[in-house]
Amino acid sequence: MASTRTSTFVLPGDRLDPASLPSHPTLPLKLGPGLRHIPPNTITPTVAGQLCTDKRKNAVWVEFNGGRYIPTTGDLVIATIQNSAVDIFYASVSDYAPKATLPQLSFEGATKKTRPQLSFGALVYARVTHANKHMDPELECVSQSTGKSEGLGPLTGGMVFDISLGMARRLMLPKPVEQGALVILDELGGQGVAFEIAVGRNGKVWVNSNSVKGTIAIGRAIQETDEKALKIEEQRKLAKKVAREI
Amino acid sequence: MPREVEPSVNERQFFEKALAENLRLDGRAFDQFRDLELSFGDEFGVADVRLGKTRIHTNISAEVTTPYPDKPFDGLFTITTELSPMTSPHYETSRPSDPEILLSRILEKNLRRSQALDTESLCLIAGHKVWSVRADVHILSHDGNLIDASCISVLAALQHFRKPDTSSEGENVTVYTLEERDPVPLSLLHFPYCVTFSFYPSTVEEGETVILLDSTLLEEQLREGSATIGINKDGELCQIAKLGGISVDAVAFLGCVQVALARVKEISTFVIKRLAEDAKKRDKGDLMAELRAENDR
Amino acid sequence: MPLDTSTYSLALLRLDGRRWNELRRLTAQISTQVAADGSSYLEMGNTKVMCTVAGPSEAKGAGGVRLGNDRADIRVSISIAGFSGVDRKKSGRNDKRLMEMQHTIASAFAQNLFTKLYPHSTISLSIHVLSQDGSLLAACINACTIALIDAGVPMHDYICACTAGSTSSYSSNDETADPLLDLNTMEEQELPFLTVATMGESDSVSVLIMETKVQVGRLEGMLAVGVDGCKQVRAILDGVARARGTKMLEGSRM
Amino acid sequence: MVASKEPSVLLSHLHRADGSATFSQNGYTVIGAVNGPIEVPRRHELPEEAVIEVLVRPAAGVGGTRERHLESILHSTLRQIILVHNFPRHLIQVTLQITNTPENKNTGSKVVQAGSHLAILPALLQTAVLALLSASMPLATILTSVSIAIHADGKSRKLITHPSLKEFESASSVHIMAFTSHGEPLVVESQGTFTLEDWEEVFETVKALCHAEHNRIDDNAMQGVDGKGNMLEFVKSAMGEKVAQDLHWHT
Amino acid sequence: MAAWVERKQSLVYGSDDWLPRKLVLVRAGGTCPAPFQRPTKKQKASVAATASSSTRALNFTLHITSHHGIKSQSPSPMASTTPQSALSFPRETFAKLSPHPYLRAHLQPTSATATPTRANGRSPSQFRTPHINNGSLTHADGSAVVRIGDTTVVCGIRGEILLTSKVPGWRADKAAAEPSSGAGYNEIKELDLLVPNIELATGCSPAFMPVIPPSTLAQDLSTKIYSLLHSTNLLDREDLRIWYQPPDLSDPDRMDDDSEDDEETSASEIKAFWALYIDILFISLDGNPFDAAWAAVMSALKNVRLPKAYWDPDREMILCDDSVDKSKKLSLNGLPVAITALVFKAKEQAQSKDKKYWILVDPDTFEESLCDESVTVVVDCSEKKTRILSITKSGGTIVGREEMKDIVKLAEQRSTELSSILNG
Repeated sequence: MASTRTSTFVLPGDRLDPASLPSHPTLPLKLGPGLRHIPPNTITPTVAGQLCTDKRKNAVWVEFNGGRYIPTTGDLVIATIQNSAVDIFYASVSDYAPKATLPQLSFEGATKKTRPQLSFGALVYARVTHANKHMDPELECVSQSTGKSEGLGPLTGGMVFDISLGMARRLMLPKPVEQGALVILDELGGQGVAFEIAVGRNGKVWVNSNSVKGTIAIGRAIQETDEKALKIEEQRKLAKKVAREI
Repeated sequence: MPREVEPSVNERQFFEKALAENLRLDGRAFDQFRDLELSFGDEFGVADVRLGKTRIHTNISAEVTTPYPDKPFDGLFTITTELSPMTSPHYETSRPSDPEILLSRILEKNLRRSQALDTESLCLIAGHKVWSVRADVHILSHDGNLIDASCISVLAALQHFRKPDTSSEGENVTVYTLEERDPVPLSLLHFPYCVTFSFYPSTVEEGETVILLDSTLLEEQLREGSATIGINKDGELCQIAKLGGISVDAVAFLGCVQVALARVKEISTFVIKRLAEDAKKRDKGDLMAELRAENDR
Repeated sequence: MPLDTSTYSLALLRLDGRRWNELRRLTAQISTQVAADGSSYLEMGNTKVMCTVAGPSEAKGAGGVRLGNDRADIRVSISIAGFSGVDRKKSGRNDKRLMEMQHTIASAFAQNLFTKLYPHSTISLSIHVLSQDGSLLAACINACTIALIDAGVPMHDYICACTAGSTSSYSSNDETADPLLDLNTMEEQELPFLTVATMGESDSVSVLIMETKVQVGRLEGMLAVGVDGCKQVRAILDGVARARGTKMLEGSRM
Repeated sequence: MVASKEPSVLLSHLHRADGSATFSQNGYTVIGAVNGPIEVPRRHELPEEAVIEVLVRPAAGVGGTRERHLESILHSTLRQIILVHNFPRHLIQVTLQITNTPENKNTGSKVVQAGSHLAILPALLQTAVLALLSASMPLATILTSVSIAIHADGKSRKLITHPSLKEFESASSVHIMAFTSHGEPLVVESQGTFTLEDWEEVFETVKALCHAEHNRIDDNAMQGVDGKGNMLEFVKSAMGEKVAQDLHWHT
Repeated sequence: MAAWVERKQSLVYGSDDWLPRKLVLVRAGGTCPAPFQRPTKKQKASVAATASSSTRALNFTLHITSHHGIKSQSPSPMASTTPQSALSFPRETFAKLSPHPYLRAHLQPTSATATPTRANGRSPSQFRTPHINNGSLTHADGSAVVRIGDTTVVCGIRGEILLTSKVPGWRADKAAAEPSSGAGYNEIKELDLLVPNIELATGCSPAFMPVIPPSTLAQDLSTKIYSLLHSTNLLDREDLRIWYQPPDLSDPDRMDDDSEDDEETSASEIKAFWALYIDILFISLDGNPFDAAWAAVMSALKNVRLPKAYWDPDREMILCDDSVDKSKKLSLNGLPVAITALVFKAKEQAQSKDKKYWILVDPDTFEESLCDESVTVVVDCSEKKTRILSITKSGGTIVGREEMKDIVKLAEQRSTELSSILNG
């Protein structure tokens, strides 16, 4: 991966060197987060971060951590139910932001008669289906194509922990160990600690295990890895410590 | 404004379960405080307190004004606490919220009514000129237990503050600048700190109460009652505020008072230590400045 | 002008002639206003308050409806009549002391009433202070309790309140100091005192507010006297409520 | 104590705010917090762009007309650099808490300083921008701000960059300017007595301090350039450090 | 509003009168979206897309007919093809519907001979005519009414006496130190002897309802006036001092009848100050409040006559002399004049890179609502060489060195115009 990706530090409004952008003969250039296109042909960053390019996919984006979660189509999030109307729930994806809508029928196997009863404060693991600056975001807890939940739906029991958006992204990487230098979960698993986990891109991680103590320890280990920017070795050490405690 | 975010059902239930197992989410014991940090500003009367992720900044200032006609011998001492959107977006600047009122009331009772600051010593000319001392408490970050942290912050800042020296001749008062005369400390009579207890109904034993000290924001949102005890290290109670909430056995409550007294002794020692460290640093700084000045000559 | 407590040690009588553990005359009436869902009038010595209850009713008004609220919201408003004190003083709407009292009463009853029985609704308590002579908060709490009984809102137990003080001034660690029950304004101004409210006949403290300086050793005695006083108050209020209940039953029998 | 002209900053240190920065320079310390985009009350919302709310809070006392004036300058400035059209019907809150101001020998005991409220403007602007960057708020460009005092007596004339409060108050004219990273002037606040030539000289000086021509993305080696006093370089290095720390895992 | 750009050539002026009286909006092809409103951004994008790609384009054509409203007078080629569906709006409606294109259409005339004119009929660099009336208020020590276009301001100044014994931190030795000695003690500033206050909530404009707390704009303006009064060193502090010379007992003839040389004798002391309360009331507001308010303050300050005040040692108070002869005018340091200009950009969006812009001086409310960037320059041309006293700008990036030069030049012109009225 490293061979196809390069990264440089950018600030908003920097003029990007055209040579630094990937140029693919056939694929259109994909602009990722943190960049904007000013017609006719200026591309400038809008946030401070590392400019990353992927030559193979002909994509360019800015990698950054921090700030508030802004819903993006396709993201998996942990949302809190706030209210319900006739056939939709209103759920909070990020604090103080406008509520997202979650149709009551977009749960696995939900019909008019058998839809889930979710009360105020219930947690759901959901996917963002619509995100648009002019409209409130929309969520679903079922895959439109298969009709299966695919792991989405209400989260019962367990505990949620707040993490940074960057950490959420690392946890969701296809290969967190190689791409994100993140081994804490693998190590915990390797130590024989059993737990369930759901990661929301909105900076929340839900953890459940068979003991309260275990859940707290795992949640705090993830938070510590995030806050203290633990290296791989330190994560291993932490995982061992946590496993011993449990 | 958007309203305050409330904890989810899962958090509520999990917290309850954890309490039943004698666990807190951040791994502390029930009576354990978070790490307390105290630093002072370059200027006199600036104190910055951190209690875990809670952070309070207090700034003391003083000016000469006329006293209230009904209290001609007393200087003025005001404490302002305003929760700004910096703390959380749901705080509006124009309308005081409930926690803000309770916080300012407790500080008021604890520090002003108990005469921690000797207001009579602020009088320059009776009925005409008095010092008006003002404590601006800025809450920078709120992760629970604002009251205890604010109280430490204000008392530390008051101890750190120096007001300009004055002299009076008849009706004339001369306020000296910092260059002319070294400023003088305030006259503080005692140091009442606050300790806040959070109460939760026990799920293990009916009628029993679980008591937590130095609660975080989540713990505060989930608590069913609380009590703040203001006491100085000499065992003088300055105020007690158990404003409703679940009821607590009187004997258990008397136990809380003893815990508070022990804790306040610790806090007092800590603040005094930090003040001494700061004074030492300042002395060194002054010495350096003098040496530099001599070199310049 | 310190209150002359020297005579106390001789005769063991307070300035108004009471003994140390004596309550002032406490009278209460129930269902004083027909229009309200519940109402009461209570006198503790010369402190006189009126309380009316509206609700539980549907929560209405902007800002009042809180999403996902599974229990009744309790709102308290206290208004102090201009003629109630010695000097006429109009307290502002943003008086922090009043707001604190309102918060205290609301928060105490939120735990005592079965609010979960009334989701999405509001119970409003409105208190009018007609005359003040010490123990104001205690009188307000007591008035609320019987007004809520009148309104028929289910509750765990009575919340009864009274004040307790100590004859020692705060600075002296006087071992001979005696605790006092149910203070009037003069005593409140001179002596350290606290307001305590307990649940029913238990020793369980719902409200405890102290705003004056006192040696920590004195607290236990004051609290014991206060809690005992609350039990006396409860007995009186219980009598009032029962008398009213009996009357109602008689009425229904006819 | 002698206030340092060198700026310093602490980023993302308040845990509940979306972005935060503590910036100190010249004896001024300002803590900034940014929240947003969040919900905005209906009556305030704008259909096409985000509402920006700026709040300046003094270290001592309550905010008055001077704070409102500073807020209005900040508001119109931040609106130009935040991509407000990205968040219609949302609110972006910028709270700036002043925690330290240089000691004023004359008004040492005064709560509200009578004048010179403009002296703090560069610190406020800089804090706001750093807090916005910390919040990863989409920006069109960043801005940097510098104050300059001109001391002139008859013939001789002296320009002082980042003047201390004393130099600020005794100057014949003071100039506070802010430029975008493209070298465009965004804010100008000049006061005192001066000529157009004076002003133009200040303009060019500040422009050079706020903007380095060679500031290209590919030019990381700052060879032969005196980065001292260049605010853009300061912001760049501070943010670069933060990003590197945030993305330590990123290869 | 991409359609506007394409159809701008159909903006035609009436032959005899350059001033557009009526605008006719002609829709070519398609149906008009009803109800008619400003298209949202999304709609705009789609309008632009259809306009460029399809023949059934939604084109808005703009006609300006003379006030006789003869539509056939100058039919544009585009409009004449579908004249049956012409929608015509009066000028005011058009201005309200799409204010930005409306103003731009005025500033960007199609014919080469026509000069850019603002919607209010002025050229971009043309100021409104000022009218000033002095001393119309009897109870104020100085007053002025300034009218610039439809913006009218009343300024009244009253002097009140501030006893030094009432000043909390007053020190006699401080006053002796002249401000020239470094960062000196400026008593006018330190003691707040100038107190400007702006009242906008008079019903002067629909934006400010009466009887509400001061709006942000009012606070903003007060601060600007306040800091300008101080930074310009407009007032001589000696004018505001009230001295007392204790009678020299050795020379009984010489009582305090002549205070000319009092300052030299060491025994004299300042007993009190004049504090000037400067109240500025907006009667009507149609843009450019600052320039008008400042002109009013200047004019009122020139009008001030402070009575002679003296310390009466027997009664221990300050007394004022009734006689007008003994009252004194203030000696003002120069005659600063403020001008404000706005930058109107061709593109509505704030972040567009379009370099097309106009600088409009002395803007009215309509123009203020359409512009972000504003520049205020204060100059004093009372002496030979122009002194610039303040330059402030915010809200945009257009005005740089060159543009500022032009604005300063305009300010100098305006200054001569206003000075003659102020001095007259």
